[in-house]
Amino acid sequence: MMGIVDKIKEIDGTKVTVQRENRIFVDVEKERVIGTLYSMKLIGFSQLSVLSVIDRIADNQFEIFYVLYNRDEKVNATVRVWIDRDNPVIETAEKIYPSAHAWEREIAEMFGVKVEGNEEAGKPFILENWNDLPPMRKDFDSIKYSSEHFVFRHSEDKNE
Amino acid sequence: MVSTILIAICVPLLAFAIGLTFIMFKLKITARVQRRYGPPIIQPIYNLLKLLLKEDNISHGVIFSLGPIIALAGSILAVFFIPIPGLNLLTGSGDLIALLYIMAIGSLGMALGAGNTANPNASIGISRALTLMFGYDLPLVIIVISVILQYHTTNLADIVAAQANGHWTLWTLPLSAIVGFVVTYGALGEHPFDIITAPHEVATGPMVEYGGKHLGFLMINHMFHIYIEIALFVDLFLGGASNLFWFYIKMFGVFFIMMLCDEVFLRFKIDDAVRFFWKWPTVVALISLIIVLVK
Amino acid sequence: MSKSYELFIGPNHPGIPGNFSVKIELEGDTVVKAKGDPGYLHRAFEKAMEGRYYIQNLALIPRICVPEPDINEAAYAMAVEDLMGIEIPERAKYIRTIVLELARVANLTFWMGSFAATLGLYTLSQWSFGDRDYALDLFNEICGARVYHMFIWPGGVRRDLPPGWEDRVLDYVKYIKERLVDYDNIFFKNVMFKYRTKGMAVVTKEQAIEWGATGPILKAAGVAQDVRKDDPYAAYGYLDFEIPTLTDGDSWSRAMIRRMELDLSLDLIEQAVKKMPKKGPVCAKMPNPLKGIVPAGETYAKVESARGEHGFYMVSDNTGKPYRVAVRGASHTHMFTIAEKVLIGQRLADVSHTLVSLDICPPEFDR
Amino acid sequence: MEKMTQDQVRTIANMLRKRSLWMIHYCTGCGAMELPPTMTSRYDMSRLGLAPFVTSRQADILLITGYLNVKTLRRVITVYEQMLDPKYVIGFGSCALNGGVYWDSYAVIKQLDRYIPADLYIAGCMPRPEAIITAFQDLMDLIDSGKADGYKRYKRDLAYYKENQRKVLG
Repeated sequence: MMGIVDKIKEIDGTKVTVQRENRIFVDVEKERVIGTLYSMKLIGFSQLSVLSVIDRIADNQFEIFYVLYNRDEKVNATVRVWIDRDNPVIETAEKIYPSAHAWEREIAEMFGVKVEGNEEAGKPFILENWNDLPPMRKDFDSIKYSSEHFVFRHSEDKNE
Repeated sequence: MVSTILIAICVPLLAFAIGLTFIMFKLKITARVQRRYGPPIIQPIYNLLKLLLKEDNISHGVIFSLGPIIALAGSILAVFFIPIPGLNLLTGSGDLIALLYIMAIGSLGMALGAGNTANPNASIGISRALTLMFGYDLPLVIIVISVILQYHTTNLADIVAAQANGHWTLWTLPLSAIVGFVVTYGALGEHPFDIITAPHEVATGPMVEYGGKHLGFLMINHMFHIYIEIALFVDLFLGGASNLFWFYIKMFGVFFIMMLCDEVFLRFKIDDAVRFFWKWPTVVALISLIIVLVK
Repeated sequence: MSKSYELFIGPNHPGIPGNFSVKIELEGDTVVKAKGDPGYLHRAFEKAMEGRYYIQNLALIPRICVPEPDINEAAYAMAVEDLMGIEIPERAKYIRTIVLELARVANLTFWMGSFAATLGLYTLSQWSFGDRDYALDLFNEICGARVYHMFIWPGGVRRDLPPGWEDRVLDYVKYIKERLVDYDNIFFKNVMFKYRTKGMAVVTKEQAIEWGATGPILKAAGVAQDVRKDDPYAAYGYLDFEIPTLTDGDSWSRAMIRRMELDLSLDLIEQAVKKMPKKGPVCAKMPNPLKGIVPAGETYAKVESARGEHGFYMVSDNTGKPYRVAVRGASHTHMFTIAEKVLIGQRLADVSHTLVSLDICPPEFDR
Repeated sequence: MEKMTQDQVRTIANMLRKRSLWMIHYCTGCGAMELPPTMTSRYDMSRLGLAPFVTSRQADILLITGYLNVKTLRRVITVYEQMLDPKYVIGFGSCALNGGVYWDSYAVIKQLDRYIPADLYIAGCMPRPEAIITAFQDLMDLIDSGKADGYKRYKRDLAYYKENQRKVLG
């Protein structure tokens, strides 16, 4: 257990927090994220479980996290990177983890994050004909949108 | 003359009725094997009448509408070539070979109609149907030749007569009979040969665009089809019958065995099915043919 | 002129497991390109959860994955417990284990039925859907619902078991074991089943690891990875079991792995019922749910579903509502990374059973 | 005289229709999970003459099983328009009725009958097989008495439905 933490600490520019047994958090700078992921894969974190975004609207930042799993040490590590919310650009990780491809398509659609190097990111994935703010952002108001676009049923409503 | 017209009306009706009862039993047998109660026994009649009473009909052109009718016409024509005890009509010389040709009209009619839709599922279904026909026709032709050589006639009524007193072809040519069973089974399109309609692959294949009255005609055609295939098998190998009751019982026996097989098989792929038909049934049919020639 | 043509498998097609579409490009009868088209079941779960209290979210989470809802409840509860630092009572752990394994049995029997149906054997699907229903009756008894139970919640389980329920679970296990003999005879020992699936849709060990597969796909390729063993939750740490593996990684191995997992689940239920403390609390002391404030933090909780690793990444900001919840469904990777590659080169007749053998569950990735 | 015969034909036709209802195999939402148990050996809805069918051309009933996503709505309308008259729609579960637990979701429509005419609703999340079978029996009664006329309403009020559809689908 401690061995793997030391190995992660050896990677340049990482800040490691051990939350509890088997759960490690690794904070990196935006420029180093691909390099860190690559090094993490080399030390045995071979599976990407989740890749998604947290909208830190108070700090005007996006937090992108990659939950990785090391099969030999049975350890989950989360690589976290903060990027600017006004100009959200991140480099693709699909060369390192092929499964990142679909997750990146999802964050590109749901948060409007630009993924450099992923050809399909930005194309319609889950939504169809969407022309509002990316819906998972905190400043997108779901209730307002649905009351504008759909008609709620009230008790006095009659068919036609 | 009057009796001829009467027979001309009765024979298709009788064939239709027999096919209909088989469909009824099929639903019930399937349900019981699957540990269900099953639909009411006259469910197929409801289904058929409901389809014919549909208010709308969508057509993709004349040929699309004509397809089911051609198929149905071919099937009705084929019915006249099969001797029913007491009601022989078009059983002149050479009918067995003519029958083999006429039996293909059903599939071709369906292919013609479904080919007129732009739906790729329908096209794939047709190509599968014709490929499968290609597969089972080879052993079928070989066993028919061996039966013809055995009895020195192409007349089905004579073949039936020659098998009187229990001298069934099943006993004299057992190998051909086995192949005949497999081929009939394949022609009915039950598992594992339900490749044509395979809902999980091509969404009922040729029937994908058919609804309403057209689908009703195709269902009637299917009932005739069941009758023709099984009646041919009974006439060729089980000695026909002296009266209608025994004819029906023999057909039902064959159908019942087929239904039980239907419940336990998985589906073949189309190339596997053709390979299967061209391998064992063909080899066995050839052996049977050689036995006939040597005798 | 191009030789290939496009065909939609789904959304309205029996060969697709749920409301989902795969666009395939065929050359003759062979697939040259496959592309998943999700979103038909998108309900914006993650957005909706941000706007609801932790206790209200209980009503939402089981609806993320329809065939096996209990894994969502377990993963959600574990994430909240982790953030609040709560240890759940012993008896609750065992009850969770029994419920989760029973849900797995229900899911696997359902899967068997749909898999057999894609291969053309409708008899087994009729049998197994009927037998699965008796498991739903057991759920009905503990929570009053057949499909969405909302029984496992943060702190333990919602209420104690009704008297005699354990015995009825054991009766059900016995019944399923008797029925499995018939299933084996008609399907798993069927020569044609072997013929249709052996060597089809192979995911080798290297590919499975590279593409990030989990669950039966990985086990069928020869890697014994299972959250129940590697990171024990509920009462799995107290039970004695081995993870089944096979080596071929083809469609047949995946089906056989699921068959073995069914045996394993039945065995685990028996063990858990025997070892379960007969008395004791079933829920830890929890704060008032409407004022329940979860301390700020981030955590990742994962459980083993019948399809693979199912996880919840939860971020709280010291309020009554979660700040962000990300759901990891195993099918996400299995569809968009694995199925799209594995389908290439398959015949049209094999597309449907390949998708079901990878156990694609659309609500998991649409959310 | 001629009118009377027409009425009689319609009565007989409705009697036959209600005994043979084919349901399209389209799982639009999670309520579809309770359909396999209803179809198969334990509840066996084929006792009532119901059967699942594959394509829209062959089917009589369209079940909207649960919530309806906007992306799915587009397909559902196509499927509904492809079906041949007479056709019936059952809104299945509380989500089809009023959005259910997804009342605040941006992706789920809230009222099914603004887009396609529903003949019958089943309440509950999700409705149990018993409820589904009861609903089918109710639908049969409606068909028998000629009250299941959703397809006629759709033709009559096409402009209303089309406008609502356009508003959501853009």
